[in-house]
Amino acid sequence: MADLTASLAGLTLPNPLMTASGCAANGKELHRFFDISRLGAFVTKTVMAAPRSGRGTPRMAETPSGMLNSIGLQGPGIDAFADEDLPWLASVGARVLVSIAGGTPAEFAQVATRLLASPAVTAIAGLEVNISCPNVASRGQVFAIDPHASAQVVAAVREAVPIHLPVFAKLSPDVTDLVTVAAACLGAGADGLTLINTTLGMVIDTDRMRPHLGGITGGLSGPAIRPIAVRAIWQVRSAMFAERLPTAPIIGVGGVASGRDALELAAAGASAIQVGTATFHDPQAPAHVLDELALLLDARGYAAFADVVAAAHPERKHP
Amino acid sequence: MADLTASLAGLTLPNPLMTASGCAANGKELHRFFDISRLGAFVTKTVMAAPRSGRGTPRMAETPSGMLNSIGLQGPGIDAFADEDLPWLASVGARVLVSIAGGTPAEFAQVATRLLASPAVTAIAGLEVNISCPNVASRGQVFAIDPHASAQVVAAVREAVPIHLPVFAKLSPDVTDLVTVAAACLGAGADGLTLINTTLGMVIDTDRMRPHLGGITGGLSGPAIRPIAVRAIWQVRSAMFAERLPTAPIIGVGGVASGRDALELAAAGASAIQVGTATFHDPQAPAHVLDELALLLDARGYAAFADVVAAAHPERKHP
Amino acid sequence: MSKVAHEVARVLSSEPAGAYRHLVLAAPTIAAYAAPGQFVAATVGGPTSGMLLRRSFSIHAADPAVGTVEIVVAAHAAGTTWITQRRPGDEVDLVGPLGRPFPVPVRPGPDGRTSAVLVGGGYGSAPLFWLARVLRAQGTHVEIVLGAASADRLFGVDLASAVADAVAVTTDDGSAGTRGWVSDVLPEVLTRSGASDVYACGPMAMLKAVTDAAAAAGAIAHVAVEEAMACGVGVCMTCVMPVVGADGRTRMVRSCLDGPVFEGSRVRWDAFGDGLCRVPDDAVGAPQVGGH
Amino acid sequence: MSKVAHEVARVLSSEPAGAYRHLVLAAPTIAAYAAPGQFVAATVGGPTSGMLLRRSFSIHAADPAVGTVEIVVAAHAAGTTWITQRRPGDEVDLVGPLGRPFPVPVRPGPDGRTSAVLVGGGYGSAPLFWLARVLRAQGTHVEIVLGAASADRLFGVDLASAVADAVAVTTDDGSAGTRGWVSDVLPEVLTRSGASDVYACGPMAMLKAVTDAAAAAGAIAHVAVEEAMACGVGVCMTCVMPVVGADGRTRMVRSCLDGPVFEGSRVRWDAFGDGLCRVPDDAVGAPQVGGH
Ligand SMILES: Cc1cc2nc3c(=O)[nH]c(=O)nc-3n(C[C@H](O)[C@H](O)[C@H](O)COP(=O)(O)OP(=O)(O)OC[C@H]3O[C@@H](n4cnc5c(N)ncnc54)[C@H](O)[C@@H]3O)c2cc1C
Ligand SMILES: Cc1cc2nc3c(=O)[nH]c(=O)nc-3n(C[C@H](O)[C@H](O)[C@H](O)COP(=O)(O)OP(=O)(O)OC[C@H]3O[C@@H](n4cnc5c(N)ncnc54)[C@H](O)[C@@H]3O)c2cc1C
Ligand SMILES: Cc1cc2nc3c(=O)[nH]c(=O)nc-3n(C[C@H](O)[C@H](O)[C@H](O)COP(=O)(O)O)c2cc1C
Ligand SMILES: Cc1cc2nc3c(=O)[nH]c(=O)nc-3n(C[C@H](O)[C@H](O)[C@H](O)COP(=O)(O)O)c2cc1C
Ligand code: FES
Ligand code: FES
Repeated sequence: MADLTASLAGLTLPNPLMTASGCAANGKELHRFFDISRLGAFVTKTVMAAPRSGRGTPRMAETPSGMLNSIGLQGPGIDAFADEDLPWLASVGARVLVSIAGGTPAEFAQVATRLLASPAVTAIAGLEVNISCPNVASRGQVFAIDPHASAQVVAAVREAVPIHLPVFAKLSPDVTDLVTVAAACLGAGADGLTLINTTLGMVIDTDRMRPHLGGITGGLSGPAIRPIAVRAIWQVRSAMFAERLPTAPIIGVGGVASGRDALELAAAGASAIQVGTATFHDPQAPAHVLDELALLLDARGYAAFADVVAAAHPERKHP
Repeated sequence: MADLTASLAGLTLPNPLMTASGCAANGKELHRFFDISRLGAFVTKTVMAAPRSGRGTPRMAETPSGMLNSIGLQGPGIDAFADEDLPWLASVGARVLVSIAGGTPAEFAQVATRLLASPAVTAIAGLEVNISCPNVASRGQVFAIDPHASAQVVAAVREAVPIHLPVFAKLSPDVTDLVTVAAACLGAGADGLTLINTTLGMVIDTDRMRPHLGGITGGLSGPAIRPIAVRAIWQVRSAMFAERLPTAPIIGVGGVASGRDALELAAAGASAIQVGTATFHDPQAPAHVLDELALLLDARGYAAFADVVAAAHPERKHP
Repeated sequence: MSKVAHEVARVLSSEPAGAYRHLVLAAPTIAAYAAPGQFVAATVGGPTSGMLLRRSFSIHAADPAVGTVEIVVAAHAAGTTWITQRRPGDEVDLVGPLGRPFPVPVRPGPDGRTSAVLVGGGYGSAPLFWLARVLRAQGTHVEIVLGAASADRLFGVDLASAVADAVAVTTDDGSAGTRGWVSDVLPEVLTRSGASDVYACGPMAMLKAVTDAAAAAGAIAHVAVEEAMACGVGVCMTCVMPVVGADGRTRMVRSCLDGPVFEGSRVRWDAFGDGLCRVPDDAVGAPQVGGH
Repeated sequence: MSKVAHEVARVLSSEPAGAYRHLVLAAPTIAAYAAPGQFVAATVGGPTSGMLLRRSFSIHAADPAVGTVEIVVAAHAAGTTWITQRRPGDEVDLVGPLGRPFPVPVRPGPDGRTSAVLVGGGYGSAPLFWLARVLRAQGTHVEIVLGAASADRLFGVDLASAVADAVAVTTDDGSAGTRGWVSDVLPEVLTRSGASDVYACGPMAMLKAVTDAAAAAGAIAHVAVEEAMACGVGVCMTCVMPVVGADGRTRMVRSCLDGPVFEGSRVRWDAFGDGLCRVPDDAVGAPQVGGH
């Protein structure tokens, strides 16, 4: 049985499998299907300072091997999250990667600070900073497309939380130069990166001849975008090998639905793997992917998950 | 029976359906399956100055509802194209949109100039400038990610060909700000835009633990990316309505496999529609999409294809 | 949250039923947990499918003794068409039972007996016959009103009389029963039966009309909605709709988890229109002007 | 380019054949046009499939009189597995016949008769029995050599003796015939039969070995390759391989259109290795150092 331990930025997890933010709510719902403490970590729905209703509906459209969503970051706000959701997650023994967002760097810091006051603060394994959310200062453009704005957010969060808590910046693939954004985030103190958030897409309702989603455009996710996720992870990892970026762990996410898919993202350079949209197809998907990955590693004779991380890079094979 | 005429940049085509560059070779092969002169236009495989072998293999991988390719612009070179392929296309009565590329703006112009010396020059309906090809001056980065480099290419081609031949710039979706690239191309004299080329992706061969493609990364295409194409067309068309861009025709391409899909791209703002990867699934796909689109327009009571172009934009509904 | 199972069900039978298809599935765990008003969510298209999301179907009947769950399916687009093409022996991956069941009536009438009217539009009637049996077994007087566009789009007219004390049928085109809508006959049925509770499942416009008719008659409407759902299990937040809570405040709640059955009077019908649902300005966390 | 059709074929039968599945399909137009060595390309996964690309299969037999085309399929991954699961009455969308057929031998031996050896590896033998019948019908002496990893991976041993003058069988594990590879027995067969032409279909390494053995024996090798194909009809340029043309120059040619049958001596075997195929430096339009 291969050693599944995942090490990322000082964090040691029993295995590399995680839920993806916004695809597993805050745990209770999936816990009916499998014990969520089995996962390396549980990633929560992005939380902001105040409660949010999210957008009107339709909020989703199915697309070929994927889906489009525009939820609009619906959530209970950080107070309810810190006082109710996080303690529940702690009660079942989950290691929690808390996803946070804000409309300004200060709101990000405020959310992070408030989180630390939760009675369940010890359940927090780290923070995932969702910079794919609208930046109030730039007429609603998301932070993630601007290296400078992204860095400001990361710096604000890094300052707000103790150094032992790793901070991961979650990047958008919708940029000309991903490595520059990654560099900005790592430079501002991010301990690692999560790649990728959804890519911007749109579906038109051809019966009504109007955008299908209430929010017009939405985020495309699912197996359809897996090649984009693999490419993004590969590019950033290659830049680390080439020393254009400091070496830091990458959490891979995008279209993973099987153990083979998880292995693919790991081989591209991911030290941990999140399962998002596949959970809508199979509520046990994160657990199933974990089991399949373990079997695959054994079948191929790997002693440890760590051995496959970035294994498809020639630099890793012939250092 | 709806009037299918497509008008773009002074060009009038009997219908809006086209092949997509690189997905239909140069006509002979598909002509075994349907009369290619039925299509509004036939778009040829991108041709460069010299013959090119393209890349080693594997050159493709199937992905969920899509595929990845890295052909490497294999082709016979402009001499053979102008003297053999174009005359054949002319002989069957095809209206030809010739896709051209080069490693420098000068090579683009050279290819365009040589084209004009073809005995079949009258079959040329227009030029499609494929700027998603490596720019020799910037260490192999493609022109399409840089507004300035893109504009240089377009200007060089525009200067090389007579004004009655429309020039379309084919853009890549892999940029932070598509509208800026579109603006640069239109500003440099492009008569219209083709949206979108493939998006950069990657597949890892998890048996061999290395990139699946000989070329490492490749272009993702097929229905998986249709929401990205629709979004790109919508964004650029919206910018035209908002007068952030001059109004110009858009040729839509990306994941079209049915009449409904064609209608979707048209409603987003496309004045003509190309069918690419779907042709690998069904060699008659461009003709089938045309027939389905015609039936759909009739079923919904549209008098003309022109009525559905950009019809999902509120500005079009309530001008 | 109630008990839920994930199991691969075998199709035992699939029979045409007017414009629909009636499937009996072997799904013993789901059958054991299910109550009327709950639904199941099925994957569609098989192992190489390009369709990722589950499709939801009301449970028409569940028999814990034999381990079967029944559904009635209208071929709407590709996913439901695939379901209607399953044949005995084929497998369907199911999650269920999902959502909250219909509550039972708790306000007996002057005769000491509870009384209910069940209203179904199209295949929306599917869950009502089982509900009728449960209600009658506990002594409730049950009347059923079925409506559809045309006779072939009615489901269960034959089943209704066996499980209800009275049955009324309407069709838009008059091809069966009274020509018109269920809302045309409902007020009279409510007055006559003196029902305290109305149960309805069908299109949104019908549910609103039923809610209005119930209010006019002093009855409580329990409506089972059908919002587009990506996951069915409460994790995606796509199926939300504005509902007034016990504290009087409107929230965008998940219809797969807090529904599909809601008290009609709590649904913010004013937010729905033209195939869209807006977030009411007074909803908790609603976007502020100039805000998100 | 020869005649080609696009038709929806009905499965007439599907029978196990060792590790493979043998399908008989009603495809009258394809059957009418086909010749040995050509192939068909099938869509996989049905109307809602997430797999877009066609899968290619050598034509095992085609009978224009009854309108059937036969294929032999190994379940490799999802697409081929789907094909092996088709049952009589199911439909398969086919394009074919594709590619160039095997050429006939043109150099008679001292006895005035042409002589050929047909070599099949695994399911690669599928197209050879039809070829054998055609060659024998025109007077060619035919011997067949079949090889595979193990007995269950041999195809057509029973068919071979009916259509060939002699048959040799090898398996890697010795579970049938001689233990070893076809290339171990081939030199002897070639010498004995004095064949002018060798026809081979199977894995790349085998095709190279056959080419070498043929050269050593002064025979011409005709090899049918299996490169990964996206379209099968010549429009995608994914199936290319380096082949030396009549002018002595190497080009990356489409194996779906110019192949799948090539003269073994023209294939640039040196470019293949480790699952990859490089572009030889001397190929027409090959990347220059510092160039593209
Ligand atoms: C609680 C509930 C109970 C239902 N009960 C039944 C029933 O008993 N019988 C029946 O025939 N149908 C029922 N439906 C509707 C059924 O789920 C949809 O018709 C079906 O999802 C459409 O799938 P499709 O592939 O045919 O359509 P598509 O339009 O291709 O579906 C695309 C996507 O939209 C979603 N979607 C589209 N329409 C609906 C809808 N009306 N409701 C939910 N999701 C939708 C699908 O789940 C899918 O993700 C029910 C829906 C819900 C929510
Ligand atoms: C000319 C020709 C004749 C063939 N004849 C037969 C035959 O008679 N019987 C048989 O069982 N198989 C045959 N094959 C191989 C068969 O086409 C592949 O096994 C099949 O395409 C794999 O599909 P999959 O979905 O199982 O695998 P996947 O690996 O999922 O396929 C993914 C993609 O790669 C392509 N691909 C993968 N392997 C191959 C391959 N070896 N050849 C071509 N494309 C491939 C597929 O077409 C598909 O696009 C032939 C291939 C060619 C080119
Ligand atoms: C319905 C839905 C809601 C999401 N919500 C969030 C979110 O709140 N925060 C976030 O960082 N990512 C969110 N995502 C993005 C996912 O976490 C993930 O990055 C993306 O979906 C790609 O992974 P997948 O293909 O496995 O789904 C959401 C995705 C979906 C489909
Ligand atoms: C195999 C293949 C080869 C291609 N070659 C070219 C090319 O030479 N020039 C070009 O502009 N686009 C090329 N494309 C991109 C297509 O023209 C099209 O823009 C893209 O595939 C999206 O459309 P689709 O989803 O309909 O295929 C190629 C695409 C594929 C799949
Ligand atoms: S359908 Fe996913 S939360 Fe309701
Ligand atoms: S498979 Fe497409 S060109 Fe050969």
